[in-house]
Amino acid sequence: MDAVSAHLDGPQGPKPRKRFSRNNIIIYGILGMVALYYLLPLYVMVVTSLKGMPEIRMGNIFAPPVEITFEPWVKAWSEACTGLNCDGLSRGFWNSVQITIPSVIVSIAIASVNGYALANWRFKGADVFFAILIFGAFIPYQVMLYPLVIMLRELGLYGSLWGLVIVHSIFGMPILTLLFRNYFTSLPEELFKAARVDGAGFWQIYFQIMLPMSLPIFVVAMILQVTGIWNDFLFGVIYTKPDLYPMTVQLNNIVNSVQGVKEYNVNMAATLLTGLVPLVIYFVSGKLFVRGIAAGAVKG
Amino acid sequence: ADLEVTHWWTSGGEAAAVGELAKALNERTEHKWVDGAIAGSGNTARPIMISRITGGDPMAATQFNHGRQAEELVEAGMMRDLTDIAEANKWREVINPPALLDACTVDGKVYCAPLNIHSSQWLWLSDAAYKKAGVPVPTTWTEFVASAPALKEAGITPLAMGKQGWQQNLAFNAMVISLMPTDVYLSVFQDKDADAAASAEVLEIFKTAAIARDLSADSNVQDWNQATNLVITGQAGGQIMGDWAQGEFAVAGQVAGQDYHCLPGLGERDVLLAGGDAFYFPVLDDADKSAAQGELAALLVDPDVQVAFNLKKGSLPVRGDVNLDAANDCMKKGLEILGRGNAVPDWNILITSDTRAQLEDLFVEFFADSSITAEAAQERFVGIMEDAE
Amino acid sequence: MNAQMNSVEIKNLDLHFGAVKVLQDLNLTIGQGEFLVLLGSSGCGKSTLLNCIAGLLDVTAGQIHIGGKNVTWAEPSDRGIGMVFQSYALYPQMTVEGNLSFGLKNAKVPKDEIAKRVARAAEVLQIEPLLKRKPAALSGGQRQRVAIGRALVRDVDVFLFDEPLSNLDAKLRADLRVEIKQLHQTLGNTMIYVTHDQIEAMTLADRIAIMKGGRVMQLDSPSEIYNRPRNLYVAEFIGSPTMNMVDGALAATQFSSPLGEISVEGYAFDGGAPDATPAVLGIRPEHIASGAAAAQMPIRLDSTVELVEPLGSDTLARVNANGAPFWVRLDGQATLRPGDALPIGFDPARIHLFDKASEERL
Amino acid sequence: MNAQMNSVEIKNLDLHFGAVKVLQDLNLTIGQGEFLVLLGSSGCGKSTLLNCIAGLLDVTAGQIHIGGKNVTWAEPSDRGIGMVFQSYALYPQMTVEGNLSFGLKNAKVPKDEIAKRVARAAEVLQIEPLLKRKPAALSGGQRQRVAIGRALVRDVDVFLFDEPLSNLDAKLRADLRVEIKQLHQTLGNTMIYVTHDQIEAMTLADRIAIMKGGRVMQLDSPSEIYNRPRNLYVAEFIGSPTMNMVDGALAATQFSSPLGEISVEGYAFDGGAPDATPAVLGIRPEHIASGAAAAQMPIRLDSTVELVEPLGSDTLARVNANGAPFWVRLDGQATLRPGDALPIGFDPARIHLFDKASEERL
Amino acid sequence: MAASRPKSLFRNLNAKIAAIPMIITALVVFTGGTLWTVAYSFTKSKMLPKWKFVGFDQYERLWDTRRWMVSIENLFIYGLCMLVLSFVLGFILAALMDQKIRFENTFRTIILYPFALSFIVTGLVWQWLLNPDLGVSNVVRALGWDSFAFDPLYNAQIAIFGVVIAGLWQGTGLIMVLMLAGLRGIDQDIWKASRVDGIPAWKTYLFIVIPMMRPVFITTLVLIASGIVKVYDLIVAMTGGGPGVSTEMPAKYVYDYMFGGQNLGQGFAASTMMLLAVLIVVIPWAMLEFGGKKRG
Ligand SMILES: Nc1ncnc2c1ncn2[C@@H]1O[C@H](COP(=O)(O)OP(=O)(O)OP(=O)(O)O)[C@@H](O)[C@H]1O
Ligand SMILES: Nc1ncnc2c1ncn2[C@@H]1O[C@H](COP(=O)(O)OP(=O)(O)OP(=O)(O)O)[C@@H](O)[C@H]1O
Ligand SMILES: [Mg+2]
Ligand SMILES: [Mg+2]
Repeated sequence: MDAVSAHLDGPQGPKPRKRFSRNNIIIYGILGMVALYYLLPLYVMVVTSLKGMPEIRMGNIFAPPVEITFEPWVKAWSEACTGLNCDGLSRGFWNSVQITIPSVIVSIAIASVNGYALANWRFKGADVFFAILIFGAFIPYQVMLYPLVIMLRELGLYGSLWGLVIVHSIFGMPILTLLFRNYFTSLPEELFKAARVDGAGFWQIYFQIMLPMSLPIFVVAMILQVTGIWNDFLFGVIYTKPDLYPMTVQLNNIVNSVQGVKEYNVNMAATLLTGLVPLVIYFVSGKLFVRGIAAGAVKG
Repeated sequence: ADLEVTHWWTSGGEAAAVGELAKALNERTEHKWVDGAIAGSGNTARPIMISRITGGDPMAATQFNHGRQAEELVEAGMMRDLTDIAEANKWREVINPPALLDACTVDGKVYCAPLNIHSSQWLWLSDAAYKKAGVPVPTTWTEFVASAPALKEAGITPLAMGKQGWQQNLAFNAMVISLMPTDVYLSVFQDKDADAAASAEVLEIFKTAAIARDLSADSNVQDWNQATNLVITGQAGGQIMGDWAQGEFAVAGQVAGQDYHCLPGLGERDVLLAGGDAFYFPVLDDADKSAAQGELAALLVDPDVQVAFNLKKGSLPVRGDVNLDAANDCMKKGLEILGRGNAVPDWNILITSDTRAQLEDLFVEFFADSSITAEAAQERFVGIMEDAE
Repeated sequence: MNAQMNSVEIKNLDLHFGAVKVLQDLNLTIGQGEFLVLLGSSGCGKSTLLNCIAGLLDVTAGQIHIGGKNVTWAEPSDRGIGMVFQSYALYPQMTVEGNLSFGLKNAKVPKDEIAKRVARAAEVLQIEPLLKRKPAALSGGQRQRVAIGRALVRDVDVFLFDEPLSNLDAKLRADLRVEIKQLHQTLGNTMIYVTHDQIEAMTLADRIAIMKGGRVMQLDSPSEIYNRPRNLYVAEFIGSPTMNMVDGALAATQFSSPLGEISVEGYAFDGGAPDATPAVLGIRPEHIASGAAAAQMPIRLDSTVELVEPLGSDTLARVNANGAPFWVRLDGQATLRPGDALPIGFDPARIHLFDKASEERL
Repeated sequence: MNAQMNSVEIKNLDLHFGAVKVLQDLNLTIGQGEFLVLLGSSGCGKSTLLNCIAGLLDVTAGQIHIGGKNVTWAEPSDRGIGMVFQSYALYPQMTVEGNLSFGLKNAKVPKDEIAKRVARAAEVLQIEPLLKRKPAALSGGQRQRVAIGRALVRDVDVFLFDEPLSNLDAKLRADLRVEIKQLHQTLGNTMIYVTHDQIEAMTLADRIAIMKGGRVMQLDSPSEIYNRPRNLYVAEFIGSPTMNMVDGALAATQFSSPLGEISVEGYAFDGGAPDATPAVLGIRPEHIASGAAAAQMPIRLDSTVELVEPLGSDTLARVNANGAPFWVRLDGQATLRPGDALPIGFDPARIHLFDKASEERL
Repeated sequence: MAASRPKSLFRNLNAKIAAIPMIITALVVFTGGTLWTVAYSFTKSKMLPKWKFVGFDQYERLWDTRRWMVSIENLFIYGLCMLVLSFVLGFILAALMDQKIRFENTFRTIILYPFALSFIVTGLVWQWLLNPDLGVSNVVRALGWDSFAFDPLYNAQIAIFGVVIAGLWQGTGLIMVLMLAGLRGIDQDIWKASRVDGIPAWKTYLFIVIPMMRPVFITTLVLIASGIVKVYDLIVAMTGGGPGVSTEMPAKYVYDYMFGGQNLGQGFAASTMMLLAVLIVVIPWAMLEFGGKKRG
């Protein structure tokens, strides 16, 4: 046999691949164009926010800034006025933080326990509740505004931070519960059984067995909720009062209250500032997000 | 006490005017103004206010337009009765036109403090634009229409109009009040007389609106102040807008009669609608705050505050007895008309928000779609007015 | 098997999933210290039965007694059982020690007692060096030992195993099989062991319960099941290669079939030879003598070789006798080729006869 | 095996996944119509090799020839191969017919030709009644047949099977094994078959390639592999239960170990008896005679029974001879109990000797 | 000694307790709120809900209203475009990503990041980009192509497609990620089998892989569809419903009449119609997905 191996004619080794094969050109071409379409708005926002007003009026929106100025950012952050308050977005930022953190925690806590109960402790009627919940995902928020005002009023929670937390938990519940339920269903059932034989109860299994195994889906839920709650305008403004108004309200105020000429640069800076938190989260944890989605959303 | 006041006055001139109110409250009483501005139109802000009130977490005072917007809240007993304040400050006597106070009165009790008068039937004209086109600044709507071709030739948009529904609605409103005989107006909007709605006079208005639709076809802006800005910079010939547009001219440093001209009642008739903003005061449990509410209400109608506020806001004061020397040309023109008593009630006072919303939809559609004829639009107008309450 | 000593008793057990009746009127009594294997093809309800015993599934009807107590409604952890799963089901985020002690901590066992029991289990299973590792860092066999250890520390009377070895490769399986056998001898617990591997069943079991469609087809010692299968299903299920079957008719001790008339004199009838009935004759490949040895057998047939499968240790041949195919097990050194003539023969004492209609052993 | 007739030839094949060298300098020549089985433990590179032959993986170095053509760079569909996967990989939403014909339609084979080939494959595999069904409505065995059919219709020279039976239960596996064997005899194609089931390998193969760590350890006929394993790995890998091994030292024909001095006179050394070397003696359980038969054997030992595993058809016993454990295969009827004394013996002709250091057969 | 059968209420008690928030949400908020809304849609409620029963008046008016009809039509157009385009684009992008490309992470992040931004922001940016005097159109004209006109937001006929452009920009990323996860879940042997069969990649996707991705498609469908029905912010930020009423949506109609028009009854009637439409879609789906099969 070794005699054969002495010399080899014809093709051998890996098949040569052209770097610029037709396929690659098509794939990267399309992806490049798509990337352009997705990046263009971001680019325009960033560029505009760094220009002065005269430059904006003169040039086109895609031109890079001739003179970079951070004044619009400063203005958007700390000077822009809404009504009488001229402290820009800064106040709203802390409000948003204050709203987002408890809302995200509570809504995920509730939804994950729901998902776990639905996946592992199926009780009678659970499916019905779940179906209603999924149906709830389709209800336009406007429809629920009024009934919720009444309910919160009756609970005495209207206008408080906790009222808003409850509202966010309610509206986050359908999709999150679906995600968690699917994820927990995909975990080996035998683990759950083993823990029951070991005498662990509902909460012990949840905290000691399930929770440590659920990082990806928690990341997904966290990302979805942070984005959703941070970007929320309607609930933030309806279920709280001015000293708790989230950043988006300030953004709306800045963008919608114009004085003569629209200050596009300030608007863009404000927009970017508002989107910064969710954007950073996406850029940082994109990979985990995809993994979590694969684990939680795909299995039906 | 801290008094939280919600309103939707966030544009430049508006905010400055609110600042006067706040200053007055903070300086002249020991109470503190907590500002709750929500940008956007009343449509954004109103549901928030209503939710707050019905949700049991009311603010101390809130802006509403005059008229029937707060009617049900009053009926539900959620609004503070201001009769004591009104009587103590003789509102009945000082407030002019009296219709404003009537609008605040339900079953003989006063529930709101009128703050200003807005009249929306103004045509604002750019001197620069007309100079460029080489035609004289028009003095009536008819002249304005006649001069439009010259403007177009000079590359100037004859009529600036933002694409938001309420602006188109306002323009239509201005035509109705300025071009329609008062008796027809009253029988249409006050008596909801369907025959009047179907009359030739009304059709005429729709035809005029169709002309305005053509003249504004090239104006690609959204917000009212952007449209005003077109006039200020001479890119457009004119704009139909309320008296608050004056604030924008002022902020831009322009002088009435010199850089711009204003035609109340579109220059056709000396009639203005008397509408405006009023503050309502939700019932509060806290007695301190309740008292403070009274003080704020009294303050709003106070002569000095009225002057300071309305100068900034570009609107008219609600009392005839104040000194308005500082007022500019346009404002004086308006005051004069009001002083002559040539005011009819705003339709916001006459029709419900619901009807108004329907009418807005109609006008918005009409303005956006040149294929809708005046006749077709009138037919739908009649339909809406038949159902109106 | 003294009734007083019964460890697990299952009475009239029914279990339905919706409309699907997975277990039907199942009765089973398992003695103290017995090693019972549940054997059956996939989907026959073995795991379901085990889960019922463990309390992980709510029974539809019937009772379950463990150690003399009715535990039908008791919690899994209160039944005195330990369970070992096919996929090990180790808690991935805990160390081996954590896995072993989790159940004890839940039961609020004192610390030093936990340490003692974990140490003992680790010793018995020889996993002391692994105690600080996480399951991901263990080999398949080690994981399986930890899984057994988890049941072990709980000091329970009854061990339940659900196909504990089927994820392992053949060699390891053989090793662990021996270990489990020794563990049983050491501990003396009752063990219920689910598998569908015959070798496991035959070597481990004191008794085997062969299940089919939610019913127990036969419950007997391995040798009884091998030598006297109660019905056609069990006969075909047990043994590899499968028992050869010939359809025919039985009249007294004469079995007539395509093979010709065969006298089954010497066959131990269950009840007594029936008068006349359609019947099936079965004979295991390893009980067929061939070549010279065939001549010694009471029943002799001529056949031709069709297919030869040399396995090394043995050789399997499929032969054709009067049109009926027979698998025959021959010596590993046998050199046969398709087409060769091969005389075969067997002893009526080694055959099995079944009623064609009821499929029961005659 | 004529060089001109070689069907598949693999020359100096290397395959690396990044830094992991999965296949290393692998050479393999497979004759026309041969049935080659690749056997090896999990992860040894069997599937990888198969994928290289199929063109589903790019080789790192070396060449692959099929039917005399160098196909190293050819597309899978142009190599004249058909492949059957462990998970069947049927197209779930197509009917059986669709599954069979999809590739042909794609190759623009004329309609009537497609129909003919599908009909023939269906006939060969006896799946005619299933043609209109979808895979979900088929049993495991039926699915496997369809998967084979998909390769069959392509009229290829070489069939590649990647553990095609390992998802099936034992009985079905045995049946399909026979069918594949017959299919091979009918079609006469070259077949390369991956498995880690010894029985499959032994019964199906013309030759077996035993792989370990990306290398071929031995390539020989089944009987050669069973009777003359080239090295320790192959010796231990083949045979169930595993070969018994005793460490010792060999000097000429004397093997000294804890068992005592044993003369291996009669053993067929590969090269000739070495002078003196540490060595390992192997003897298969089935080649150990016991009881009375042991007395006839050249080598005799006394032992005590430690463990008995009755399998029905056979009985396995672990005995202890001078401290060395031996597995012995006995008759199924044997009645032994732990503690019994059992004389055992074997023939030097049946033993295997390996160099301790190189692990090569002596 | 023999434990008696526990009351069924107390079995899984902890699970039931833990599920209380869900049960309350499902029953009180979603069901209760929905029923309340439906009930009050038969009344003449104006600013505040009042029990003045008027039968089907609100519905008659609703279906007589041009704006509502336009809204429904728009929802249909928008929904169809979004469904089809986000499915197609999302899938194509996912398929491209699945080609073992370099910089996969970068591309994926680029495509996904808009999902982090609110509809308000999305609407504003695209309103701006599509503004003929400022945006793309202006730039192209400045490059010398004078007659170029791309001003979807100012043309009533196509304004809704302008909204679709922005909606796709925001939402396709998530769809792509879902599809990608689905693609990665497909048995690799299927790919191998199709390569051996000589089936080109596009055909494998079309005839084999796509039909296998049903579960992913269903999750995706729920996500997209629930987003479509609720679309509101985007419209408000981008067009305000204009020009004219050409981009009005049912959710906006509901909002405008409940709060702007202060006609709760009308708003409730409109929302009831929306809920009805949702029910017609969701119920068969729910029965398919959750009714038949149990966990196993
Ligand atoms: N949750 C369930 N819902 C409906 N049917 C089920 C459920 N669990 C199991 N089954 C059905 O019950 C039957 C018995 O299942 P079980 O798991 O007990 O089989 P098994 O004998 O353990 O099989 P295997 O050897 O494959 O593990 C099967 O037909 C299965 O389809
Ligand atoms: N894509 C890959 N990247 C890196 N390593 C791989 C890849 N595919 C396989 N391997 C490694 O290559 C080795 C051989 O894998 P292969 O699948 O060929 O084994 P096998 O012999 O078929 O095993 P099995 O019997 O389990 O199927 C394994 O160690 C595996 O971890
Ligand atoms: Mg099972
Ligand atoms: Mg493999």
